[in-house]
Amino acid sequence: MDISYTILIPLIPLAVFLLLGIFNQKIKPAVSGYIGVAGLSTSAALSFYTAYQYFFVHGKVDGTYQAIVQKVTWMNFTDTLHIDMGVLIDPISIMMLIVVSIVSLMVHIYSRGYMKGDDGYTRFFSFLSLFSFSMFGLVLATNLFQIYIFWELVGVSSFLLIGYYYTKPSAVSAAKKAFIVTRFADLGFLIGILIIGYYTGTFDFETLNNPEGSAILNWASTSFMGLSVITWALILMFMGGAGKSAMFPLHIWLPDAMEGPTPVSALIHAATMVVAGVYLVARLFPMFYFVEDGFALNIVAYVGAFSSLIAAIIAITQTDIKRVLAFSTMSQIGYMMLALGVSKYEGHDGLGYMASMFHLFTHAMFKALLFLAAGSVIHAVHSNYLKDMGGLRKYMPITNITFLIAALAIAGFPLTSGFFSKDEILVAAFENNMLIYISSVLVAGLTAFYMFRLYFGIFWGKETNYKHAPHESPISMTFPLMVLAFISLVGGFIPFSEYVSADRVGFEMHLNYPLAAVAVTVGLIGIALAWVFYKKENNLASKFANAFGVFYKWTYDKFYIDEVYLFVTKKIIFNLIAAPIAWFDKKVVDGTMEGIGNKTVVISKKIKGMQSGKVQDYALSFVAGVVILALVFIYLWTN
Amino acid sequence: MDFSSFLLMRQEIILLAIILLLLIAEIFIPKNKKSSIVHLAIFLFGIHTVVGFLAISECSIFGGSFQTNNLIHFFKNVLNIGVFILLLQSADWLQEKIVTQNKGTEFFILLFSSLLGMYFMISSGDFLMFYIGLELSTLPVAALAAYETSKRISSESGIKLILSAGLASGISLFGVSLLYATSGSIFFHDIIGVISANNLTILGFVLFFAGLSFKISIVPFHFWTADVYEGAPISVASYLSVISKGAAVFILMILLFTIFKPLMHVWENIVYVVAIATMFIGNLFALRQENMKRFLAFSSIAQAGFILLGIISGSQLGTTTVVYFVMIYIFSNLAAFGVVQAISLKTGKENMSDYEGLYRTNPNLSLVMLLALFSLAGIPPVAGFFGKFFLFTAAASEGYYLLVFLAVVNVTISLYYYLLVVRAMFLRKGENPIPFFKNKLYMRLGLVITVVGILVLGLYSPLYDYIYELSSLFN
Amino acid sequence: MIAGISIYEILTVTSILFFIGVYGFITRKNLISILMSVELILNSTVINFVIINKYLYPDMLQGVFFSIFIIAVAAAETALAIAIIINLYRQINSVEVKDTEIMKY
Amino acid sequence: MDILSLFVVVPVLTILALVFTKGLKQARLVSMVGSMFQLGMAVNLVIAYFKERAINDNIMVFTKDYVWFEQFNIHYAIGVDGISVALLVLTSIVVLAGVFISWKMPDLPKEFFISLLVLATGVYGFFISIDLFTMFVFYEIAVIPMYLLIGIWGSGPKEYSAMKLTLMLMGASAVLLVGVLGIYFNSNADGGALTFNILEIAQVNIPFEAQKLFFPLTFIGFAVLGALFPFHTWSPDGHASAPTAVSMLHAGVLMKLGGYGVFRIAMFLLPEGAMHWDTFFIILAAIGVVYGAFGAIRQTDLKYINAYASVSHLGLVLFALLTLNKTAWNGAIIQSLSHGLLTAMFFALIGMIYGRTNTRDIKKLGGLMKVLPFIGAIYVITGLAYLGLPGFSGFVAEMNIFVGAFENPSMFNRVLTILAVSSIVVTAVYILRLVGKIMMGPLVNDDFKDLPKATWYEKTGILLLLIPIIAIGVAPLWLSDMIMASLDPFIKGVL
Repeated sequence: MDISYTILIPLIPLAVFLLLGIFNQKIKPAVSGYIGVAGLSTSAALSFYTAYQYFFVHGKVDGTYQAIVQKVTWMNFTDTLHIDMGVLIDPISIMMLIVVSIVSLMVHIYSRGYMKGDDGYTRFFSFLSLFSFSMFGLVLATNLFQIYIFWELVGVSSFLLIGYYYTKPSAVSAAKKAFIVTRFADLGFLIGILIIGYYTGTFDFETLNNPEGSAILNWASTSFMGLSVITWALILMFMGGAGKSAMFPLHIWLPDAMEGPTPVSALIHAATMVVAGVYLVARLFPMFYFVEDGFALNIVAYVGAFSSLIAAIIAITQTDIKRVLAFSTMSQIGYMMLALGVSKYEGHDGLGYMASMFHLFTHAMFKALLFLAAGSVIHAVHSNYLKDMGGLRKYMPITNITFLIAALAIAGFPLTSGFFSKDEILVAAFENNMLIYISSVLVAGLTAFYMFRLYFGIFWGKETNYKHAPHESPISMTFPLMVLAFISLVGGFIPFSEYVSADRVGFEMHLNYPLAAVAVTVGLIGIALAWVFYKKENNLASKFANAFGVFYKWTYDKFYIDEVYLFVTKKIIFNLIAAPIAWFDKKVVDGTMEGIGNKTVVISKKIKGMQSGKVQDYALSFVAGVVILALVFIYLWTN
Repeated sequence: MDFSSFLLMRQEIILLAIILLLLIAEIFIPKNKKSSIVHLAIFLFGIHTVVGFLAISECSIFGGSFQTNNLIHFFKNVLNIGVFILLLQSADWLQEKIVTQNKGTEFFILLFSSLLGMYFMISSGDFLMFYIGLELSTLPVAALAAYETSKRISSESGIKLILSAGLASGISLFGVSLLYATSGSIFFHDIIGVISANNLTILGFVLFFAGLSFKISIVPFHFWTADVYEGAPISVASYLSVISKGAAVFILMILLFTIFKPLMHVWENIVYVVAIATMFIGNLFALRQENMKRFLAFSSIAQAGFILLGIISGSQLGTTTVVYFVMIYIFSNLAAFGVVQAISLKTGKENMSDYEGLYRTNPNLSLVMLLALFSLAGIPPVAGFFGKFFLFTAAASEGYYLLVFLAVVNVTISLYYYLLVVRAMFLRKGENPIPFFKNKLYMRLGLVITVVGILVLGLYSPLYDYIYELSSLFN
Repeated sequence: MIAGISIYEILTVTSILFFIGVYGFITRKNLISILMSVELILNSTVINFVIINKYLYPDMLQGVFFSIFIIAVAAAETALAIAIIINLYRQINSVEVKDTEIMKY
Repeated sequence: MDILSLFVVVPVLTILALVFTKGLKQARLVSMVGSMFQLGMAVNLVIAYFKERAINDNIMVFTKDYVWFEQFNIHYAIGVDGISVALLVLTSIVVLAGVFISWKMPDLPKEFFISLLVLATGVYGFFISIDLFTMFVFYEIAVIPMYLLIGIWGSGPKEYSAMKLTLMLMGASAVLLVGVLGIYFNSNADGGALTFNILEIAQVNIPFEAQKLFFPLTFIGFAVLGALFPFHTWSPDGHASAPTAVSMLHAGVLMKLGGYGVFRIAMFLLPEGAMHWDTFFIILAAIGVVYGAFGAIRQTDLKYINAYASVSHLGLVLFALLTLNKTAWNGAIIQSLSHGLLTAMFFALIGMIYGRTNTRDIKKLGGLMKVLPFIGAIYVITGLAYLGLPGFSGFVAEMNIFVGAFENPSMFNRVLTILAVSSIVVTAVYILRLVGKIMMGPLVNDDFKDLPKATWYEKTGILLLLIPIIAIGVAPLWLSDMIMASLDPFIKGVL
């Protein structure tokens, strides 16, 4: 099938970005909004068309979905190693295309309302387009280097968007933090790529992932510190993924990233960019699975599980609603990671893989929805903090309903999309790793609890006295909410496993009722608790908080991980490395150079006495010179 | 021998004639017309310079006491050009300061006699002729150094020069006597055959070498240089620094390459040592000089050190590079001295600090100075660079890499103090800079010639090739 | 050729003379006496030439001629030096060498 | 007049024309025309080069050879390969940009432009000559004007910096001279005549002892100009004191002579010496990379930050050269180009900011983005390009270097490579600190409220530099192929 047109999917946003970026000053805000939406909807349309073509027309050849690749050489390293630019069409890339285009489109539409009247409106849309371009490129990447290139680009667009309110110091520092932390993670990614490139001689996904390919078969041929070098490479690359996907301990940038405008949080830090890590692991899943019997994959699983747990715990205590959502995102991504981690390859054993992708899809929808709804709330009350909210349900009905739907979905309420995806994950975990299963069930409960704490806190509870009564947001903002709400409701009924699976063959998926029951009950318990605590205004919550005492404090301060980083960077890097180097440079290195010069001058001052002005001294040295020369050369150089 | 062989001494005879002519003119020109002496002298010497370029046949007359060949002849011409430029540059000074005291003619006579001495020195065929030439070239300069009889430092420099010179010539003569004792002859061509490296010969050689090094101001025989330069009139200082030094270098080289060739394994080590000492001492002293004349004095000592790098190679390459460098050095140093002279004549200022902001008032003078300094420092594309580079090449060709390394270290040091002058002229504004003034024709002509020389000599390679052919005589 | 005196004695004498001259040059306070020291050096050289000529190479008179020239030149040199010293004396009323040290370093 | 000698002749003619100009207006006009002509020639040269290369596979093309000093067998010999062509283009671009940036030169404009063009002449000559002597001559011609340029038109402790820079660089070139002579006198090892011609010497097997002795001299002689640790200290002071255009030319072009010389002379002519000293110097280079980056973190003067950044980035060039790997070499050359453009850009921007705010202290700056949107935006872009963002030249260069360096099988080099790679994080740290501090955040000083916007000539200068940066970053293939093709003879020499 000819897929050359898919190249337009990223290129259109790029064009929009250049247009808006270069003529930033010239274009009127309203116009630029429309341009952005128009561009993105074209891309979206193309994505859907591609999806249709792929899944229903051409994609499946004798039972398996083929990967369709078109690429051109971009740069040559050596005869074998080169960077290609191109598009790779296969189930997960299409799935990501759909996700990105839907959410991005929704966010574009939403932003036209949300950002109205903001100076730099045009700039905002140009950045959004830049991000969309990079994200599409990342999704369609055909090889490691291409994905790395766009990986960096999404990073920088996230930097620009977080720092969108660049006059706010907090925003600036948040942007810097996000970029530097992810950059640090990408260091691992890059080194991983270098290793892979050297040992396998290719960056190409298809070649690398081929289970019969040399890359996978020869993993044992090399070893470094007890592990295959390839495994090290995979671990390093996962480090990159963990950085982007805010896995513990590289998650610290995500909460701060909420400094960006809410639509940005919805698009980048909930739905698309943060799942790039998951996508990367999924992309290289065969390698992760086959090399060294999935050693690296286990690491993925445990990191994912731990992150999801710790994030869920922290989320309970946060009071900034966006931060709660941020931690919930982190925890959900942990879910996806662990699902990948516990997955196997063939057929139904690849359940985890499928579930992870499925959850990625549904989560993108309802988490984006949550953020956008939160945004509409913040828009109304001009505050991020729970204490400034309450009883909003009568003021903003649509937001209320949609938020509820999303909350139910994420809590895994039966028949919502979240229910299905999460159920699959739990099944996969149950079948492969008990420990992880238990923690994930626990997380499910916590999720339900903090999510409904949020819901009740915002829309029920005692209403604070608002300066000017909050009102429902304009249609441009509520429309995306409704669309996403709809998907969050029904998305679960997509026969996902037909399309997406580790070995690309597809299989029949069916609910595992006992496990589902467990999950649901836990979820309901969580919701019930939240109801008890936060439905009506009461001091149970604070009582409990005090009961937990120091542990609560820790949780509230996110276990001081930020402080640790701060210590390392400020104290260690700055004061113990950079400062000494600066000193060393000034005093020692430069000092030596100076010293040579100064010494010369000093010497010349010292010896000036030789030129005493006494003609007789001159004569003396004259004679002395003669005598010395004579003696030396008579006794040294003759016989 | 027939008297036609006297014609082979054409240059000497013409110069002598000029001297006599000036004497006569001195008698006949009335007091109020004395200034015309200057024009006359410059004119005559100009002619002499031009005539000097007429070809001359190789010869050795008076039983070999006097010999000449194309290289020597060429070098005499180089000296002529140098002296001519010198005259041009000092013309104004003579007009204003000297002629008014009615001492103009003597100046020329002394100067030319000294030049005559150098002619004889460089084309001498035996030690006697050499000695006479040496003294003839030294004594008048001592008189010239003390020429500004009203200035105390002038007399002081005169006495320092004459005493040191006396000592030096005495010592070198003692050396010559020893050489005579060992070889049984004062004729070079006799000595070449019999000389060998025994102790007495080496002693004699060292004493002789010291005497000649004194004129080139090689460490440790250099101390008179700075004081004499400072005290003497500028034209005399520049004469000492370029002409007499150049001549001495030339004859030293010839003697080393011809009669002392058998002692090469001795003198190359001597030269090695004194070269290093000379470069370092010269540079280190030049670092902190304030007075431009003293400054140039020490810089010229350092330059002598570099010249020794060419001599040490002891090959045709060495000869060529040395002659080539001396020629370039004459032009560069004369340019520098010319600027100093012009300024001190107009303002009486001779200190580096007085030069601050010179570029903004007198751009042309500063540019000449800049070129001269760059040429002395050896910065391309001006001639000095090529001169130095080839000297180093000569030394390296015999494998003296360490020596070359020390030399380039010294080049860097010297660059520092040359840049100090540049800094004063270009970088600094200066609270009371030297006001703008216009030079008279002679001075301008003198400076222009030097500038042309600095710019052309390096880039124009055939000249080098020409010298190379000439110097084949000594190998 | 002096009977009973070999060249070595005479050369010793000249050498001593030479070094006396050098020593005098370095130590005397008075410019004139310094000048005399120079003369000593030259004279030692003159004797050298004559002796060497006479004892070693009597067939040619190079040494003798040389010595004559040296004497002549020395005279000229002395005259010049004296002239300069006198001129100096006019200015500073002194012929002490210590008064000729204003230019240094 | 052949296509290459024009590169020397045209600047010289421009200088001569400048001598007769009066005042700023004429001077800048003449020099602008002159440098535009040079840029035209450079572009023309690229086209001609591709044409020529298609039919001519010598190491050097457009070679011309005129005897100069025949006794020494010194020739005025010129010729180019892909590398020198690329660097010539870079030079012409930066020079023109520099002329635009110094459009308003208040003091002694004529002299300024003359010195600038003298410098340019030296650089052009250096890149086209294939004769050691000629090369050396041009090298010094390029260095010496820095003294006047910094000393007269500089700022801060200019006399000190100028003297320091000149002495260190000329000292280095003095050391280099010994190396050159050493090479020259060993160029007859195979019984041929002594020669300065690089291509001929490359054919000679210089005895190992000589290589061992003269490689360090030659290498250091050039590498000091390439800011090799620990000989880099002239660069921060020099850059800080230099006027904008001079910093641009110096960091952008002159420092490239170092890397180029190391490559063309030291490693090409003394390969065994290179092998022998490789480990020692590669450690220095790697230290320089990290050290420069960390050094930049603590600085507060914009120009100092850039100077140290240059130490780091050019350290990467030397590092890549010393890895003795084709890909890395390719990266090194591209890095030279990219760094040249980027630093020139940075210094231009710093100059504009300084010209408006009269401070380079980042503590005193902040929130300029609001008042200077164009400069701010460009500054951010440059910063991102500098830290190796894909789509800009820096990324291409660094990736080539890293991939190439990693090809080297020795574990030791791998570790060094990873060390060098880690510098990209540190780079990100100081660049973002810079951008965050001076561009973003609230406006710290109310005097900055109405700073003049960027003028047309400033914008022109900026775009001149920005376009190639993006061009290389987006479509590197043509460039890297051009360079790759020229690398083969060197590979044969070393590996």
